[in-house]
Amino acid sequence: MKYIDEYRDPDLAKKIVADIKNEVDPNRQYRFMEFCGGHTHAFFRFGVPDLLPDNLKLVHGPGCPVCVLPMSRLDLAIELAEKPNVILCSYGDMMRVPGSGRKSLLTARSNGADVRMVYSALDAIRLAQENPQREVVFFGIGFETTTPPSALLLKQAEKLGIENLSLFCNHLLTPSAIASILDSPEIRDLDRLKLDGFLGPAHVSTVIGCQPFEYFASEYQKPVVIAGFEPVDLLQAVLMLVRQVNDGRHEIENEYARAVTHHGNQKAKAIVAECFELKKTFEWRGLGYVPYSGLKIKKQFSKFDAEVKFSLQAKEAKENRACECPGILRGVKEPQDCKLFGKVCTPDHPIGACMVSSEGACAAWYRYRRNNM
Amino acid sequence: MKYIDEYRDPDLAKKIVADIKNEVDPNRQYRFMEFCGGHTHAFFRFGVPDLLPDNLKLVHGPGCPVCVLPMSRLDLAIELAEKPNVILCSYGDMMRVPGSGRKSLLTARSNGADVRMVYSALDAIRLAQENPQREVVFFGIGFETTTPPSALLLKQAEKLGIENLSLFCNHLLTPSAIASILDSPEIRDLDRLKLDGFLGPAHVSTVIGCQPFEYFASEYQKPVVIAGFEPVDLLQAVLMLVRQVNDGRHEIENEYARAVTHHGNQKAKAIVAECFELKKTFEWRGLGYVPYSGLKIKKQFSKFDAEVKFSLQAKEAKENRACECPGILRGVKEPQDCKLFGKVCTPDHPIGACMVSSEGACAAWYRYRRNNM
Amino acid sequence: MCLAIPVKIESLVDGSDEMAVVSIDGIRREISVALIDDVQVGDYVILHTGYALSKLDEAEAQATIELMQQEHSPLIR
Amino acid sequence: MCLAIPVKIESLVDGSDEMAVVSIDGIRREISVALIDDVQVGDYVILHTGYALSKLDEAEAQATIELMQQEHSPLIR
Amino acid sequence: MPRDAYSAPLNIENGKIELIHGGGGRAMEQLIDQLFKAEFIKAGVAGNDGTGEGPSHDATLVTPPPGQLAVSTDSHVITPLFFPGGNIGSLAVHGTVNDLAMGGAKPLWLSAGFILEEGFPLKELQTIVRSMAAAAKEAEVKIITGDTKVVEKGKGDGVYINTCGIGHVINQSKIGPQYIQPGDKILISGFLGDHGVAVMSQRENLGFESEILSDSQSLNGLVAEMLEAVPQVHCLRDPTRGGLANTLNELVQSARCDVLLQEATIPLRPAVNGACEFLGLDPLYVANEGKLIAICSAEDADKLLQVMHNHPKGESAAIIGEFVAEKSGDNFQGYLEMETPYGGKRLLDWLNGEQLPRIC
Amino acid sequence: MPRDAYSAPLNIENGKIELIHGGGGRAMEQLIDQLFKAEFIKAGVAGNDGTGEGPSHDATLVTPPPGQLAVSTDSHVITPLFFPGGNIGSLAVHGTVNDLAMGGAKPLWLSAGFILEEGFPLKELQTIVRSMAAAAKEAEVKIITGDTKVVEKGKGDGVYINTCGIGHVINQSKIGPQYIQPGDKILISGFLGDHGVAVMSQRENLGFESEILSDSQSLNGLVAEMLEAVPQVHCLRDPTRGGLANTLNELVQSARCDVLLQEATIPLRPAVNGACEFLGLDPLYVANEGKLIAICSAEDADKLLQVMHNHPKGESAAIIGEFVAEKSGDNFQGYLEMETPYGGKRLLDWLNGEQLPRIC
Ligand code: SF4
Ligand code: SF4
Ligand SMILES: [Mg+2]
Ligand SMILES: [Mg+2]
Ligand SMILES: [Mg+2]
Ligand SMILES: [Mg+2]
Ligand SMILES: [Mg+2]
Ligand SMILES: [Mg+2]
Ligand SMILES: [Mg+2]
Ligand SMILES: [Mg+2]
Ligand SMILES: [Mg+2]
Ligand SMILES: [Mg+2]
Repeated sequence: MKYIDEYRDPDLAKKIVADIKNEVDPNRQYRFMEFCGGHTHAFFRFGVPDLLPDNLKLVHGPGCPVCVLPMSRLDLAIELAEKPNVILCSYGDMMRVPGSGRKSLLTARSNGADVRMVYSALDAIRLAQENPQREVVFFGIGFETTTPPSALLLKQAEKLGIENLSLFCNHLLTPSAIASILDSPEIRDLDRLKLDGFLGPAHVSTVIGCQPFEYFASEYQKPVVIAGFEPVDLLQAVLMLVRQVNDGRHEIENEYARAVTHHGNQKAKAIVAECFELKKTFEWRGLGYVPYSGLKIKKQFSKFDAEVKFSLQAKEAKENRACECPGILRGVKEPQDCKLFGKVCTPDHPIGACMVSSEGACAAWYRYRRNNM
Repeated sequence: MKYIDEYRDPDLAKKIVADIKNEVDPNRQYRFMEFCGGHTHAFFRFGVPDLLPDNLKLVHGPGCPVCVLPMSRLDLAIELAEKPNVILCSYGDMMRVPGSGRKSLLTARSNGADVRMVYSALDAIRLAQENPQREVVFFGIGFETTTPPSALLLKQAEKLGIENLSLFCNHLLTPSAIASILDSPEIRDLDRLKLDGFLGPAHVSTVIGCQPFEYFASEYQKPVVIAGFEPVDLLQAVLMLVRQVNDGRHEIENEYARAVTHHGNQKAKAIVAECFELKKTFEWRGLGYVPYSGLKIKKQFSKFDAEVKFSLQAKEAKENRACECPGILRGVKEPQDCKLFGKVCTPDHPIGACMVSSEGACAAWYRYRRNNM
Repeated sequence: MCLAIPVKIESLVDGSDEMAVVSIDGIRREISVALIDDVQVGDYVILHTGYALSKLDEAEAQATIELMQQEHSPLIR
Repeated sequence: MCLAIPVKIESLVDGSDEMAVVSIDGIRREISVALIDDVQVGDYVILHTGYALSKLDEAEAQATIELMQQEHSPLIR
Repeated sequence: MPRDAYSAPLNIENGKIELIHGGGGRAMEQLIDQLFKAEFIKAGVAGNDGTGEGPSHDATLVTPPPGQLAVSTDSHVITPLFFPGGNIGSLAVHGTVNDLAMGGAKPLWLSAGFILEEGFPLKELQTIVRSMAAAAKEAEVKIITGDTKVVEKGKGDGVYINTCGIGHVINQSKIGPQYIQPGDKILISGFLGDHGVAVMSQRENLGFESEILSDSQSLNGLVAEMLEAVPQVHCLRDPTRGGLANTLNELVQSARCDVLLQEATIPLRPAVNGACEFLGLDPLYVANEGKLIAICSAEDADKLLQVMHNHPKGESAAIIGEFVAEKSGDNFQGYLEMETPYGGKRLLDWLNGEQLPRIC
Repeated sequence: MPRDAYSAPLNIENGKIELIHGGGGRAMEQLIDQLFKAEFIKAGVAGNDGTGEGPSHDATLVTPPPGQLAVSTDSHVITPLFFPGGNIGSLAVHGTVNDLAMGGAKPLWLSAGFILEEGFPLKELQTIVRSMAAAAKEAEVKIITGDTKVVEKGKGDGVYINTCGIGHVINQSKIGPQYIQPGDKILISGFLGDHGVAVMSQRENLGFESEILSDSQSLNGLVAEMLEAVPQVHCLRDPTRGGLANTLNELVQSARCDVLLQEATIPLRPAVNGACEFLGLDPLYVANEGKLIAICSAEDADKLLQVMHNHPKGESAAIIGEFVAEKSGDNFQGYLEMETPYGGKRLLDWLNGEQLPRIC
């Protein structure tokens, strides 16, 4: 796989590991947060934690859209799916996530709801065309990567006059969430938790570019390195963070320059801006309400807005009180701090946000490293 | 089974057989037509042909609504069933009957059409209520017995305001068909075929009474005996016909007086008259067009008329030219006269009208007596 | 044509003047009696495709059978 | 989050300015290139949920790897 | 797998089958362990005789007694799944046990392959599995290997069960249609049509009430006693799909010899007759799941009938007809004929497709 | 039944399955005779060795060689029915043949239970049956008994096939998870993931093009050679549903011993890797239908690998890991761990339900 295999080269990876070990200051701790669940997953998948020095610690952030989607929104999706005439299209990731009463899209389907797993928003358009007598709803979730496809879906529906297609919009903004974490008391209060830098998301940045992360580097004085997902990328980005810390710098650096530019994908950003606008506030599972962190469909596309079309009203949903996700998502707690971990809460039977997707910190620990806890 | 078992008493049956044998004039032939396919079937089922004297012959008439429904009407039913939103309800008898291109409702269903076998017109009403988003069409076929239930279905749909229910009306009139047979040249011309009397239909007569058959007795000078379906009924009616012939009488007699009155069921007749009117002509499979032999839905119920609702237009359908059904249905030929019988044409693979229902003469011969041909 | 059998009215369905439960040898089913008048529990009716087409005249049925039993000569005279 | 991989543009779909066929190690699939401009056959793009999110800068990719190969010290110095 | 690894307990009371239960992972193992194996072990019908291997291994090892084995399979698909007198679980055991018994074999082992539809209630599945276990226990067979698949909602009908059975052929009897002789008598072990009518009574669009129970039951015990008394029985067959008429038509063709039945001798319950009159069906074509047809020489017939009468599963047995004394020659067509109580005759043809209720 | 009794010829070119084909009447006999039996007889895989009885009798008689038998069943449900490298027919033979081979047995006989959906094209059914016949021929097994059921449109998925197999255990080898020892080596017979990827490539909503063919194939020939060379193999298992990871997790639990794999040694085709990257899947969880895992002592490993390399179905075999030298004690959890090429380790957990394509 060209442009993948090179970045999986074990020899190169081992050299970078050696440099990291060489360059870390043994007299201090390094704590880097990977915002992105993809990074969390990749770290574990390639066995990276075993390779890092003991005084360098990766802290997992809230960057998994499946994990942070609040239960009440998932409940609405299930409510939609259960309407007799609706076909609900969802990415595979959401199928097993439990909402209220442990009901998931899969259990709804087993009770007769018409839920289709799709690989792409394109499939939703095809389904709508193939089922003119049904109402097709696309369950749009995700960060800045899945948002442009959802925007194109709206534009396509309008252009082709597809009346029976709508979008249930749950798109989130990465930078707002990072800001919210950095603004949380535990982080602001440096006594309680120290973060020494951030690995910035790779694919989100292909769309929004490096530029939005400059603010964190300057305002919060933390180094940020945009990093790819392959082991060489991850290790190189960690090394770049170590060097910034050692040098006392707090800059935005781009390890993933092969796909990420300063301004990102202007065309995609314009399409998104044309279709969506900021919501005043949006709830993140585990983090609570984060101002200006979510998108809604603009008025001009409201006939394709499933929330309008089906007059959806969110109901309150209760999280398990023993779940430590709020702390874990902010990087102030770890999966092993949760009493439910691996006992009541497992990937087969997730209780909290961090266990529901394979990118969640609890799921990653359970699957890949529970023997090391 | 009270009021059945008594009429199946083998001893009594054997006594009547003895009387028939005793009373027939050995010097003449007796040819009685049972108009009704139910009689044909019952004769075979109980082994009656073996019991009768050699000079007494039963001639099978056209009295099976499944057999005589023209292919073009069945094709329309299949066309209806194939409409994506239609649920077509049919009595079990029609399911296997082949229309043009050997397509039946069952093969249409195996190709995805939604065809439901029902036991009663009541089931169609239930289906319409249970499937408000679908169009339910009841495939109404039959003589005077199934017509009142179809009429009630129209009235019920109107009363309950069931908008998604309609009737595809194929109801036929027994007396017109008998008249048409008697008017056919082969019968009128006494040299070519002689009929010495008729067994009149039992259950049709529960509705229309004996009265309509008086005309045949007087106009055509043929004895008519309304007969039940049990072996004792059948034999007794045959004996009554023999006696009329022997006496030179041509009266209407009622062997089935326990359920048939002179005027029939006035209430049922009134409901039918309220809902249906005569068609100028109706095609009978095997007999051709018979004037005033079929019913259509009255204007006031036209919103429940599937032919109106779905703008049905019959197309021509071709019968196999070698099929001898036209002659068999008029009583001038017998199944063994047909070259296709038992070779190309069998109950598993019927070609003509007389093989499609178990009440058809060819089917009855094939199933019950082909070893005696 | 037109399969039909005599069945006994077991009960009239509450709240409906059109439905009744009928039986034959322990088999019970709900049918419509909308096509006939004055149905009483214990009556026999002729059932066809879920509808009673007519009442069965029990006296007549009894008489017919008895008449036939008497009338017909013994098998060997 | 956001699984995405570099794939090669094999061909542009006739009659559409938005669809292209891409490949990776013999696997081919049709994707949308509506979110990026000036796609050429032979380009590498970053594919996510059936959409190309950006082009891959091959020169940059090559340079990055070479730089890393040079920069990093041998395992045992 | 260790019990405590199931963090999501199997919710038998309210749970439903999900795709995960057929996915080959923990949830499937759990379903097998806690439902299938648990019930089969409780009833003493799990695994094989020695090794303790249960249904979840790739292959189970067994040691058969010396001699011939009989093998038979049937997939069970039935609507509705539950009917008066049984359910698809008991039926899946009886069906295959009886086919083995009809081969003159003592049934020893069954496999069980489940195709479950997404959304099927676990509680109902438990009832089905318990019925299987009870039926296997009564028939003295073990369920030695199994398989569980889950299909998407709308691609199944709740539960389909395939069973494949292995039996040991009793004293090398020659039992099969090829051993039928002209003049042989035909015996039936009891009332006909109970199963088919019990099932039809539950179909929503036909629905009627009755006290008729399916006759679904294992016949291997009865067969063992019959073969002990009359080892030279010529043929055994259970008249399932297509009923007596269809099964005898098959035998007419295999034996190349016509049959004449006596209608008056065929055991039929009044209620079955009544239900068939309701629906326009012929009870001789209605399915049975606990009856057998036995064919033996005229000399053996009374003795065999006596043995059947002495067994609770054969107490209403009757001699209902015979293979006609002369075999037809080259021009053999194969007729199953029946003399009616009135002295006339008629053929019983092959079933023409499924029996559909008729109006005329 | 006599051929001329079928007045409606079986229209294989354009005909479709109708309910009548499962009704037990003439049409069913015709389908069995003219399609199933015809193809099995043509390929020489029908019936048993002596009596000539085919699939349509109640039970088929066979005489096994003395010793132990292995029995295994699987129902095959797969979407789509046809995939590059095979179809449900060949798969249904390979699946059960392989399960028997994994029990250390030489497969002898199969049953075949078909659940057909109304409307399924006869032409496609013929293709499937021909593939079954060819697969049975190649694997040298006979199809000795069968069953045909037809379910209403919308209650199936075209075709489901259950096979149950009986095999003869080769020289009483002790093969099974209970014989696994700490320190044993783990061998895999070839590239992983081909079957699952080939099937997924055909799914409408995922559809991609590739040259990957399913590895669906029978492994009994390979196993015979392996057992001849190394009769003391400890365990064999085919990593089907849930792939390598799930199968090894099962073995970890059965053997009560942890495993350590070496990721770099696991044979994976680039195209399979590419497809998995496309879909966000892990190839170690993807199904295989023609691969086996063998477990043997460290001393035997090289010899066994050599034998596998010499067989066309094992030429890409590799030693991929081992059961760790120390068995855990009372507190055994059971870990399947893997060392990555970078020197770190991670667990491979049980498959969590079906593998669903992911976006994140
Ligand atoms: S283990 Fe489960 S309950 Fe505990 S913090 Fe993680 S997700 Fe929440
Ligand atoms: S045998 Fe068939 S083709 Fe011939 S007359 Fe009868 S129905 Fe017509
Ligand atoms: Mg298994
Ligand atoms: Mg069988
Ligand atoms: Mg059977
Ligand atoms: Mg299995
Ligand atoms: Mg049988
Ligand atoms: Mg059979
Ligand atoms: Mg198996
Ligand atoms: Mg298997
Ligand atoms: Mg296996
Ligand atoms: Mg069978």
